[in-house]
Amino acid sequence: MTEKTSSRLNSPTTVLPAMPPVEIPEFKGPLDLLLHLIQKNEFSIYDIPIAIICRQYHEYLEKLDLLDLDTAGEFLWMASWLLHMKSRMLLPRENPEDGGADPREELVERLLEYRRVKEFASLLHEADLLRSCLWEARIARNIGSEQLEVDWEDVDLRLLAETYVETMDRFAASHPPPLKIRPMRFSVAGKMRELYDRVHREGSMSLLRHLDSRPDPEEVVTLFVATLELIRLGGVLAEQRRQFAEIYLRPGPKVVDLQNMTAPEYENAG
Amino acid sequence: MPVDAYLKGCIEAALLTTPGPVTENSILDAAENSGIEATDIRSILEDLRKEWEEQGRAILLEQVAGGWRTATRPDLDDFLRHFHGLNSRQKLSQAALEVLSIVAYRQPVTLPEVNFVRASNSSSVMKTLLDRGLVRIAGRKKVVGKPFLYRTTRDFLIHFGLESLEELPDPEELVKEPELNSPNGEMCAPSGDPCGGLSRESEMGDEESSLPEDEIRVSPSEDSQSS
Amino acid sequence: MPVDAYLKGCIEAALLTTPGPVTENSILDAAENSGIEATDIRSILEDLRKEWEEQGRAILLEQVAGGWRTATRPDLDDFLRHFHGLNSRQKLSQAALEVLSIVAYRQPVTLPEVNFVRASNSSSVMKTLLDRGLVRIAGRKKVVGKPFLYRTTRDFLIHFGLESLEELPDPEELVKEPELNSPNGEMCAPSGDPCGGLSRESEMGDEESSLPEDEIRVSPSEDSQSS
Repeated sequence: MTEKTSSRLNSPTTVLPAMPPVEIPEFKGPLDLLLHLIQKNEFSIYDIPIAIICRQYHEYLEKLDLLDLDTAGEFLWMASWLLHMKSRMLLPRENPEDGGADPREELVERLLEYRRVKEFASLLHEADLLRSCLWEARIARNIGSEQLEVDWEDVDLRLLAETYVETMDRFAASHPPPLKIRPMRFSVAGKMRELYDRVHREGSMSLLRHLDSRPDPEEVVTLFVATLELIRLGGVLAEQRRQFAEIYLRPGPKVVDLQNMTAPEYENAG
Repeated sequence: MPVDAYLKGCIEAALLTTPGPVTENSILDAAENSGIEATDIRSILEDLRKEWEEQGRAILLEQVAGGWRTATRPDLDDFLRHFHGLNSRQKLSQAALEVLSIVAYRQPVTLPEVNFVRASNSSSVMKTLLDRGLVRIAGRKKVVGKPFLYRTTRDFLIHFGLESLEELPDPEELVKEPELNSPNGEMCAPSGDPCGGLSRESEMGDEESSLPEDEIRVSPSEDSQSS
Repeated sequence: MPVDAYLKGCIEAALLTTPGPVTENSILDAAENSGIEATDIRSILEDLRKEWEEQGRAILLEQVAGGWRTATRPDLDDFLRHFHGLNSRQKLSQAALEVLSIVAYRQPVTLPEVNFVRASNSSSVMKTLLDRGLVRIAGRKKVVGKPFLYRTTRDFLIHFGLESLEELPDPEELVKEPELNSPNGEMCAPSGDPCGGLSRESEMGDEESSLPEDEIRVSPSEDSQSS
C-alpha cells in the first residue's frame, strides 16, 4: 500500500510482437527501468548506447499500463530526457576545446547513485527479514510506574504535532460546540400550502420519494410535520399498502383554507 | 530431547516477552498441533522455576492467580528503582508531552488555560518542563489573578532543529501529510525548492494571549437569542 | 564472588525490564558508590552474552544503537507470533527500503532530494517510514520553502542491528564495476546468528562525518574517461 506504482506497473499487459518475451518486473521508477535495460543488454553504465536504450525504453513504456498520472509523468520525463540526449549525441561536438562534455554524464552519475541505493536497499531487506523475528524481553518492573514515557531524544516535530492534535481532539470531544439556534429556514405553513396544492393539482404524490429528494434535513422535518398537520386537518389522505412501502398522498375529504391560516400557530409548533 | 529443549525455549520466551502473567492454556493454544500436552507444559514451567532459582538468575517464576508471572528478584529492587529513576530523567511522560505541545502551539499560554484544555491539573508537569529548560515564564497575563504566561525556550527550538517559532509546522497538516507540496517537477531539479508552503507565518505571532477564548468556550450569549 | 553475582543480577534485571537498549553508562550511574568500574560492567555484559548463548537460553544479548539489548532466539519467532497473536508481519516494501537507504546515507536529507535520487515521488513512502518510526523529522532546511529534514531514528539502528550509523557499509564498496551484484558490506545479521554477528567494531567506523554528499556521488572525472 505504500507503493502505489507497483500495482500499476504489474497490471497485465499484452506482449508486443516486437518485444522479446520477458516478464515485466516491478519497476520502482524510471531509473529502475533504465538500470534494468542496461543490465539486461550487458551494456557498460559508462558507455550507454543511448539510441538503443532510448528505443527499448519506449517499447517498455508502451507495455506498461500507467494509469497513475504522477507515475506516468515520472516515466515520461525520463523518456524525454533520453530523447534529448539521443539528439545531442547525433550532433557533432561543436567545441572540442571545452572537453566535449558527454551529454550522458549526468545520467551516468544518477544511475550509479541509484544503483548504490538499490544495493543498500537489498542489504536492508535481508536485515529486515532476519531481524523482524527478534522479540525484546518485556517483563514488568516491580517498581515505579509503568507510565507511558518517551525518550526526549525520540520526540520530533511530528510526535509533538500528533500529541497536540490528539489533546485538542479530546478537548473538542468533551466540549461540544454550543448549540446554535438559527431562524427556521422553512415554515410549516409554507410547506403545507406547497403539499396541499401539489396533491390537489396532481391527484397523488409519493411522499417518501419526495422526502428523499430533499438534501436539507431541516426541510425534511418541516415537510413531515406539514404532512401530519394536513392529515389531521383532513386536507390530504395518506395511504401505504405494505409496511415500509411508499406512502401516497391523495386529496382529503376537507377543503382547507391555507391562505388565511395564521402563520404563528405553526411556526411555534416546530 | 530436542523437542523438549525447543518447547522450553518457547515457554521461556513467552514468559520473558509478556509483562503480565502467562496462563498454561495460552501456551497450549500457541503450541497446538505440536502434540504437546498440558502436563508437559506444567512440568516445563516447574523445571524453569527450579532452574532460574538454582542458577541465581535475576528473575523468579511465580505462580499467581492468573497464571505464571516473571518477576525480578526482590533483592534487586533497590538497584532497579535507582536505575529506572535515573533513566526516566531522559524520558518525557505522556502528560509532559501534552503540556509541551499545548505551550508550543498556543504560546503564550497560562497554566489555567493548559489545565482547562487538558481537563486536569498540569502544574507539576509544567514545573518539570521548566526544570528541564523546555518552557519558560514570559510575563503575566493581564487578567484577574495575573497568572504566569509560558513560552517555549531556545533549547526547545534547538531540539527540533528550528530557527524560530514561525517554522513550527501546522500540527493538523503535519499529522495528515508530512510534506504538503511535493510536486513532481523536482525530479529533474533538486536545487530549487519545491516544498514550500508550510511556513504559516503570522499565525503564531506575538499577539497577546493566542488562546482564542471563543473557540473553546461555550458562550451563553449565543443561546439566549434562541428562546 | 558475591559482589559480582549481585551486580550480574542487577545488570540482567536492568536488561530484562528496559525496553530498548541499555547503555553501559546508565548501569554505571545507577551502581555509583558501589566501587564498580566501567570495565567491570562491560566484562559482565560480555559474560552474560556468552552464558546465555551457551546455556541455550531463549534470549540472546546483542549490542545495538550504542547499548545492549535482549532479543529472543530467531527460531522462536513462529511460536511467539502464535502466542502473541500476531499473524503476519509487515515487510518493508522495495520503495520504502530505497527511501530508507537514501535517508540513512545522506541524512539530514529533504524529500525533494530523495525524490531526485529515486527520480520518483516518495512522499507517501516517507509517511510510512515516519509512521513506523524508522525516520524522523529533524528540523527544516534553510532554503526557500524550508522543507523538512529527515534522519533515521534510534529504532532504525535497533531494527537493523546497527551499533551506530558509522557501521553502515561504505556505499562505494557496495557496487563494484563490472560485476554488479557483489555487495560486500556484510551488514547486520550474517546467516547463522542474527544477534551475535554484529560486532564488526569499526571497519568502516571512525572516519569523520557521516557521508558527505560528494562521497556518495561519482566524481565527474570518472565519467569523462568513458566517452
